[in-house]
Amino acid sequence: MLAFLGMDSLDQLFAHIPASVRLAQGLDLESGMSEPDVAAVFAEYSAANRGQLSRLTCFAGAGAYDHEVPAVVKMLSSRSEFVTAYTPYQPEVAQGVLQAIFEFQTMVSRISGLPIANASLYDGATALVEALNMAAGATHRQKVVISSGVHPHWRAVAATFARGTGHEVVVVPFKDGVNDWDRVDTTGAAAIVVAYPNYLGVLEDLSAARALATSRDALFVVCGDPLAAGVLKTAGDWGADVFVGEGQPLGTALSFGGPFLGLFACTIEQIRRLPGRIVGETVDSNDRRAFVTTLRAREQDIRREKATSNVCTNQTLMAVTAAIQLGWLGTQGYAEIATRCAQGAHYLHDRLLAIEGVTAVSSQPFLREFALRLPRRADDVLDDLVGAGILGGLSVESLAGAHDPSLEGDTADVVLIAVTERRTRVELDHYADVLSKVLS
Amino acid sequence: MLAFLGMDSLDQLFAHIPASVRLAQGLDLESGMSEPDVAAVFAEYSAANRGQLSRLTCFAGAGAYDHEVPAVVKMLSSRSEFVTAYTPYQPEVAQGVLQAIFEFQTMVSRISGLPIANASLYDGATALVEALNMAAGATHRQKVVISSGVHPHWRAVAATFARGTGHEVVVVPFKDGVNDWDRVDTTGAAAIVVAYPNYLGVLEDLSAARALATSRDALFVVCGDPLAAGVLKTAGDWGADVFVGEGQPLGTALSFGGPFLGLFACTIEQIRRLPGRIVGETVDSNDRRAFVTTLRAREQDIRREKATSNVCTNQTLMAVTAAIQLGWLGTQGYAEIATRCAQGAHYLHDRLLAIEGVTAVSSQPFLREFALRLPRRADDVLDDLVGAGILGGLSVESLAGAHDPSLEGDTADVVLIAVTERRTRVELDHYADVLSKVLS
Amino acid sequence: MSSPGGRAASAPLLGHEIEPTVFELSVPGRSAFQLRTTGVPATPLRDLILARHLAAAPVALAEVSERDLVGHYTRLTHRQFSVDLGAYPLGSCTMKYNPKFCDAVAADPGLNSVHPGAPASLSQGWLELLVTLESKLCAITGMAAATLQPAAGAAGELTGLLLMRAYHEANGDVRRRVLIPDSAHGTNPASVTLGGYEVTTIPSNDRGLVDLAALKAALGPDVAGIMLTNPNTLGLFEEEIVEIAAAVHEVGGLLYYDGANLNAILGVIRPGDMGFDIVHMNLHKTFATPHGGGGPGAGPVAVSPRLVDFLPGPRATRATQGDYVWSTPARSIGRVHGWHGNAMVLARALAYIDVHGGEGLTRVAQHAVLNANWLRERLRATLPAAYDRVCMHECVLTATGIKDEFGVRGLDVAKGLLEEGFHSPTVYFPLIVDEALMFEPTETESLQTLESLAASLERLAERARRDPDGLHRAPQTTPVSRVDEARAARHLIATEDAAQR
Amino acid sequence: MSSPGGRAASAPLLGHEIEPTVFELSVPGRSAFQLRTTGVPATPLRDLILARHLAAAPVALAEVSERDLVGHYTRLTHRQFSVDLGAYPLGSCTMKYNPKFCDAVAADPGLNSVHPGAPASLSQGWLELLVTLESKLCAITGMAAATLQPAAGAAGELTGLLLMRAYHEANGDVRRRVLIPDSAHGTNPASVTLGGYEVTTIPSNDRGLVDLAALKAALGPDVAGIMLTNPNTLGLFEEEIVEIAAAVHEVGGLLYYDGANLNAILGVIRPGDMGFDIVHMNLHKTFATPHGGGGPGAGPVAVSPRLVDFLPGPRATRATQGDYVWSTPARSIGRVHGWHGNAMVLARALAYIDVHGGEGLTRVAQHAVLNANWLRERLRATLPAAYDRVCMHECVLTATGIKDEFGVRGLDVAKGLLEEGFHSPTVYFPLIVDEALMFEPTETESLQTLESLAASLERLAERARRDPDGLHRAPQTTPVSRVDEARAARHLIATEDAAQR
Ligand SMILES: Cc1ncc(COP(=O)(O)O)c(C=O)c1O
Ligand SMILES: Cc1ncc(COP(=O)(O)O)c(C=O)c1O
Repeated sequence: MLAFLGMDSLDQLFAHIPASVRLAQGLDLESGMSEPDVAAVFAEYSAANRGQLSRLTCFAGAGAYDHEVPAVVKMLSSRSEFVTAYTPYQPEVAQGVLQAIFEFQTMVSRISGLPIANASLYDGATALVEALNMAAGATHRQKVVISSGVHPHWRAVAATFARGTGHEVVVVPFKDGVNDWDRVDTTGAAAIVVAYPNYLGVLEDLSAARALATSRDALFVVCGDPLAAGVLKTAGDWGADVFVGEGQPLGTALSFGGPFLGLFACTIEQIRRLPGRIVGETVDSNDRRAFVTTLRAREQDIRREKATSNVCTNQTLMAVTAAIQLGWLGTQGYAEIATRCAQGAHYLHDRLLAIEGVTAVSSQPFLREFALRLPRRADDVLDDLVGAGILGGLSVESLAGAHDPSLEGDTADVVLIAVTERRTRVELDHYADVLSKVLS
Repeated sequence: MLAFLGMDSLDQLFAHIPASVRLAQGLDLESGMSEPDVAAVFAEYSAANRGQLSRLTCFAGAGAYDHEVPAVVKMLSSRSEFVTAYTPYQPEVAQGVLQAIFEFQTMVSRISGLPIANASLYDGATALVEALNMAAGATHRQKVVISSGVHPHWRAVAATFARGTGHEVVVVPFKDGVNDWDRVDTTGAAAIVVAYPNYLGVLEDLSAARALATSRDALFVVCGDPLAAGVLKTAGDWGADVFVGEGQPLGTALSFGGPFLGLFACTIEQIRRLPGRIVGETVDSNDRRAFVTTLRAREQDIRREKATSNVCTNQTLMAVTAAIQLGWLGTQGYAEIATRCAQGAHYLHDRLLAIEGVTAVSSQPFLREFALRLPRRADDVLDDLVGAGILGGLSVESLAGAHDPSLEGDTADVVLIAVTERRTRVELDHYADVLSKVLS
Repeated sequence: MSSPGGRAASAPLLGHEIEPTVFELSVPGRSAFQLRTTGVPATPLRDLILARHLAAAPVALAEVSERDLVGHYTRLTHRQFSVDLGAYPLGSCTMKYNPKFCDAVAADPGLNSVHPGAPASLSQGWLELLVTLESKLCAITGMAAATLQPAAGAAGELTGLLLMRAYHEANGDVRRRVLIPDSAHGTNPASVTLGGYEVTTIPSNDRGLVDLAALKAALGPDVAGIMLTNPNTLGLFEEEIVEIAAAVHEVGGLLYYDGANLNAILGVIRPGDMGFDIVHMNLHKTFATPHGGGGPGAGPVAVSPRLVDFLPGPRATRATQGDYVWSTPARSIGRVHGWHGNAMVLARALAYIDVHGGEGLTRVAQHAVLNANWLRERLRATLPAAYDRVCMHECVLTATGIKDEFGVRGLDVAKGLLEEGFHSPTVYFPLIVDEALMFEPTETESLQTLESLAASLERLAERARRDPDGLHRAPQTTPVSRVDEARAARHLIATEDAAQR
Repeated sequence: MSSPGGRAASAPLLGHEIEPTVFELSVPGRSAFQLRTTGVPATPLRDLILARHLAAAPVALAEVSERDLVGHYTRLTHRQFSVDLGAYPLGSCTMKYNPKFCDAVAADPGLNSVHPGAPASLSQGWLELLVTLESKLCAITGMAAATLQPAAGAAGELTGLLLMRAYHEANGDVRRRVLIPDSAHGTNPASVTLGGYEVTTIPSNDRGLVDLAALKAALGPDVAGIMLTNPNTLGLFEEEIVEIAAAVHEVGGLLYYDGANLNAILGVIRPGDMGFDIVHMNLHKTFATPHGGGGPGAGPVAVSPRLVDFLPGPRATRATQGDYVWSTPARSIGRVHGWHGNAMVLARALAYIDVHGGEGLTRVAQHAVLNANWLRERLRATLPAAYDRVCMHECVLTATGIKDEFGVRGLDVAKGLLEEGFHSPTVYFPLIVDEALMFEPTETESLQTLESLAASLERLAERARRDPDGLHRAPQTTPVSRVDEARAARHLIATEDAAQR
């Protein structure tokens, strides 16, 4: 091949690169290893993760949950046509991915109760940022009012990106686990953002927030759990203009936090401001149904600095996985999972509250996750549980730092506990027994 | 659907079955469990297998070896088109499986050094039975002469099926690890059967056996290791009429012994007596290359009681896997694996022989497996090795019983040790160190 | 016809382009393999092994990169129909959908990385699994014990026949013949021959069942037994089974049940209760093992009490102290497999049985039978059943009408169905039905799929009238068009090397 | 246009039949899910949760059996092109073959079943992996430290711009503008806007490179920095990079390297050595993550020493005692991801780097560049390069000739290539080239494949002459023929429910 180019060394291909800055010695990296040798190195990383599911029973949540993912979903979503395709730029040979995304959009639309959903964003946190940008664009305002019930990491991400967009982020403190709107100034708000359930697990009546958004002419953004609509009202039912969510519970492994799946749905009114890709139905030249990415004029590759968002690569494979997982669940399974989570969470909640020194953080209803105040530092207690094979939840301190507007008083002794449909009564009882021993 | 049939209960579908023998109460089985519940039961079976590879370093062989099977081979061979297809009865929609078998046949033909190979049989042992039947058919004789170097299980299987076919099985005893032809009467033999390497790992010069077969006008059947031809002469090179082998080393997991892969190759002369399926190249009605199962008139579904064999379902998926694995290895990797096995086996052999009380069973050359005589009962020694994380091989006693013509003297203190390309020097040294401790 | 060596094809248009063979893709020097670094001294081979054993030249395999390997075999899968792609109503084959859960069970390294020669103390989980499966298979068939060694149905048949032989021989009884109905699957007579018996064929009566009178006439003291599949290969239940059993037993013969059709009777009736002495099961048909393009399968054989002592060994059994051991029955016929049978298939079967339980398995049979009858009834006007009454899990229809009227044969209909996107039914089997089309929809296909299948067949019947020549040439829209089978046999090219010659 | 509800289609003819949506396959009451038996009391929901929160009616999802689910999505994969099926020379996207080994690494439950919120003491393996990866990425780019949080290239860009902003602000420096060449990828200007800066576009000169004079003219004290990809999106190396860096640094600006094209320079030249301050990498292009139909990716950002303190947190670092901890840099811009970034993608990248080592990565770049140049040279007469000289990992060709002569546009050629079984190149990008066709063969395609690709393009050029209308209508042999994109936008149907309306 070199001869065909009239060259006699590979180096000649790079001759036009200024020699002064070219690498003389090659990269400062170890030599390559064979795949089985690298596998041995990775087996050590893997072994060093004491927190893996086969070793600890998982009660950690905060947006990442241990749900059932059946073999059939893994098998289908790992078919190499889904895995090794690019963004469907040539619809004639990409109907597989396009149709799967179309189905995903439909499902997200239904579980959010909103008519438009995009083809995915990075994760819940960055989806929230896109919602804020949409609100700012829609209202030409800069102030975004965010409930402290929104996941602390999401709030942190919003604050980071606000440095670029110039948004003023106002965080609403809590009283008894619900938003205390009166303590912040909401005039001129582009968005009123709430979480449902909030990150502490609590379900708040959203009517007040919706009314507030209406009165301020702001977009009403609901950060939601994609499994909640199995039994709860949808964001759309509560009057949301935008729904954003973390889609991990829809068939994706815990994955140490990524790749996860950013969900985004909104009203028809906002469609021209939609971030990311959207797939639409159309026909081919023989008038047969076909799918294609559409409304492309919003996107960065066409609109450049005026694009609604800079997102390009998204999380399509997770979106396809979510569609398959929701197909596996169906109407019935979707409701069943949410129901079982609620039943397990309430069972454990009641058992733990019966332990001396353990108190509730809020008196509000919850779905599958709840916060408790312990008589000692939560991280220390959690440490003690590990010995009994339990990953007992996450401390609010580890998520939100020492103080957080979502909690009156210290965060250090508050633990957040999630119960999924995979947790058995034996496991829940074991937790309660061990905790009561640990605390006594 | 029942209504369409004019019925009102599922029971009516079975009304024509004599009531006297119908099940009144249903099956005496536990109620069904959900898949995750069954998974929990199976996790217990799995945990109870102390011998799994992640727990013990494997030196066991005897036809089933711990070879490298890369992710790419597992991925390709588990594609659902290969997994969930039937026998390719409709070639127009089965070119995937047919072509993969055609490629497999070509590979088996090359590694056996014989021009014809079939689409697979159950395993090595039953492939041997088919070879005996072929020989009997070709010669119209009943006597089959089998070297005691053939795997004891294969000899046992041959003996079982000989009860039906009426073959007289003559087993050739060993002297110093090679066949002592003079001690048996080979007149009237339909087949002379040897193993190369034999089950004790030994390589015997096959010229004598070939000459014997020629002089008796018998078919010369070589039972071979499919990886041996990476460095050794092929069965064809030694003049075999038939090659049979256990194909497990070609990409199939240890699988507790099955599904494995029966390999069968032979000369053109024997093609009308070939057992099982064979795929041939042809054209479609538009003159494009196509593959199809052929010479079907030999098979049971057409020839019925006069068929060359009763085999129907074979081990196609393992054959496809073997083709992919051999594609992954290529010419170079195929030779490399065999070379590394030989190097590792000889290294360990020499280290172990240096241990006081350990002696060689044979002075003949070997490839990747060898037999040693220990100063104590081999099964007891192997037991002792387990504590150090070593599955140190298999006792000949466990394979062949207390006495076997392949060994002069007791079998109980002979251990068979296999070394594959996956065994590291550290593992080999560890074995030697532990054994010397155990024996001291 | 072959592409030049080394041509890496463009991707087929999702299945519609001829794919080079892996050898045609081969380019000298390329490879994909990667091995562990072991640190073992790389002693030259000639120092280890006598020169006379060493190959003169390396065996030439394909030389491809991992990328080309993946492209090649992935493209091949786009030229392959499978259950996962669509309905596969291939009669006698039970091409049902198998839950992916069962595949996942078989992928567990705790099961599939155990060496078959490892002592029982290291494989207690496996032995327990085998013992559990054996007892459940016995409950399903109504038998006393089973061997799990046979690797497929035919291997099970031969094993059963050897058991029959061992039993008679133990009684000092020399018997020569085994009876087989003319509708039987080809493996049955082939197995009988290998079992050392002669086949006596029993004709079917005009209801498609064993002709009881003919059977009785054929019986005698030299009859070792009879092999039956019930429902038979016409999908019809042998209603006189109790009489048949009595008659065979009366002359001292044994009854062998070909359980490939077990899907039809699970939880409804048990071979043991019908009077059978030996039953083989095709786990790959009934119990969740996908067919793998032709295998692997597993063909356990269950027997009545008087045959237990003859079963192949070693068998996993539970010792009194509670752990599991291998043991060989007193008068065992010996081994019928190199190790313990197709263990991973056995594991799948147990998982499937556990998920379904007794009622679930019964539902399997009920729906398999319901679907077959629905299809039979629905196609009454288009392709009538060879025997017009309630069938079991499959129905044999006949294309004689279409053939007589339009010259379109059953094969043409089968090939036409490929263009409709369905797999063909089994054609020309059983041999006793003219222009047979044997449909087995299985319980896993929905009513909607059956409706779609029926509509396709109606369209084909209509096309037979309108465009018989088109159907003779069908299929054309498949990855390859109708294949010249005769040429393949006439001019055998069974390897790449033969192709090159 | 939609099929009636519940119609279970026949299998497509391996990709060539319209597949119903999963909702059209839905039949009320069907389901596939199976859950653990937990023994948790099934308290009615109304006793647990206030009625005003409960849904009035369940959300309707598709109701299908596992069998239908598998059929549906398997059939969809037969309507989808992918790298595993064939060459995908889509410029700017680096659609190379990714070793399956790296996927297997990411499937290890020891990695993928770890909760991201688990304390560091329970995830030491992960932290070590992240620290190791970070240091290797720094070695590759010549930078001091990196954040692994950004989930894709664009997220990395925005992170980089926020770092730029934080740096200037920390210096009390208010700057307004970021310079971007006109050939830049669309994410660059979009990210600049989100970073709160204005875009100043720098024109390319007639060699396809940044016009140095224009650049200098645009520089000033209000310039925060410049974003460059080098090689640029024309596949050309910015030869004056040293001068560019000096000029930007002189006015106090920072240099941002868009590392999506890192595949071209691995082991040849490092962004740090060229003078860049900030680099994002597209691990999903260069380091073994398949694209997944559009994602996920990972876009780590590496920086020069003066920016390290601003990096997002928390970051995995090695504590002095030897274990790994999370820590947040002193002046961190904060989090840019909900957790730690796309961890499984990061794991794949490290595995890929470890397998290749320094020399292996250098070989990747050498062969990527060799292949692109070979293709450019080979097609010289058919589709000339927009800038005719040595290119890097991709080449931008132009179809103006064919368009002027036969009225066949670049798009038609791209669509025609689909009929040849190859994926199309990127079309009409970069915007500054007329009728651009941007080919990136990557190092993983063989010479044979490139020859086949070139031959297909020559055939298409010939067809442009012979049958321009045919090409306007291409593709026709693909699962669907040319798609009406305008209609989709005009009449938006983005969900099944909209389709129903
Ligand atoms: C009725 C019947 N008997 C026996 C067999 C043979 O089973 P196998 O193919 O597993 O050997 C089959 C299947 O092919 C069959 O349908
Ligand atoms: C040159 C260039 N820059 C930036 C990007 C954006 O990366 P991502 O798609 O990962 O956001 C891409 C890829 O799409 C690219 O090609």
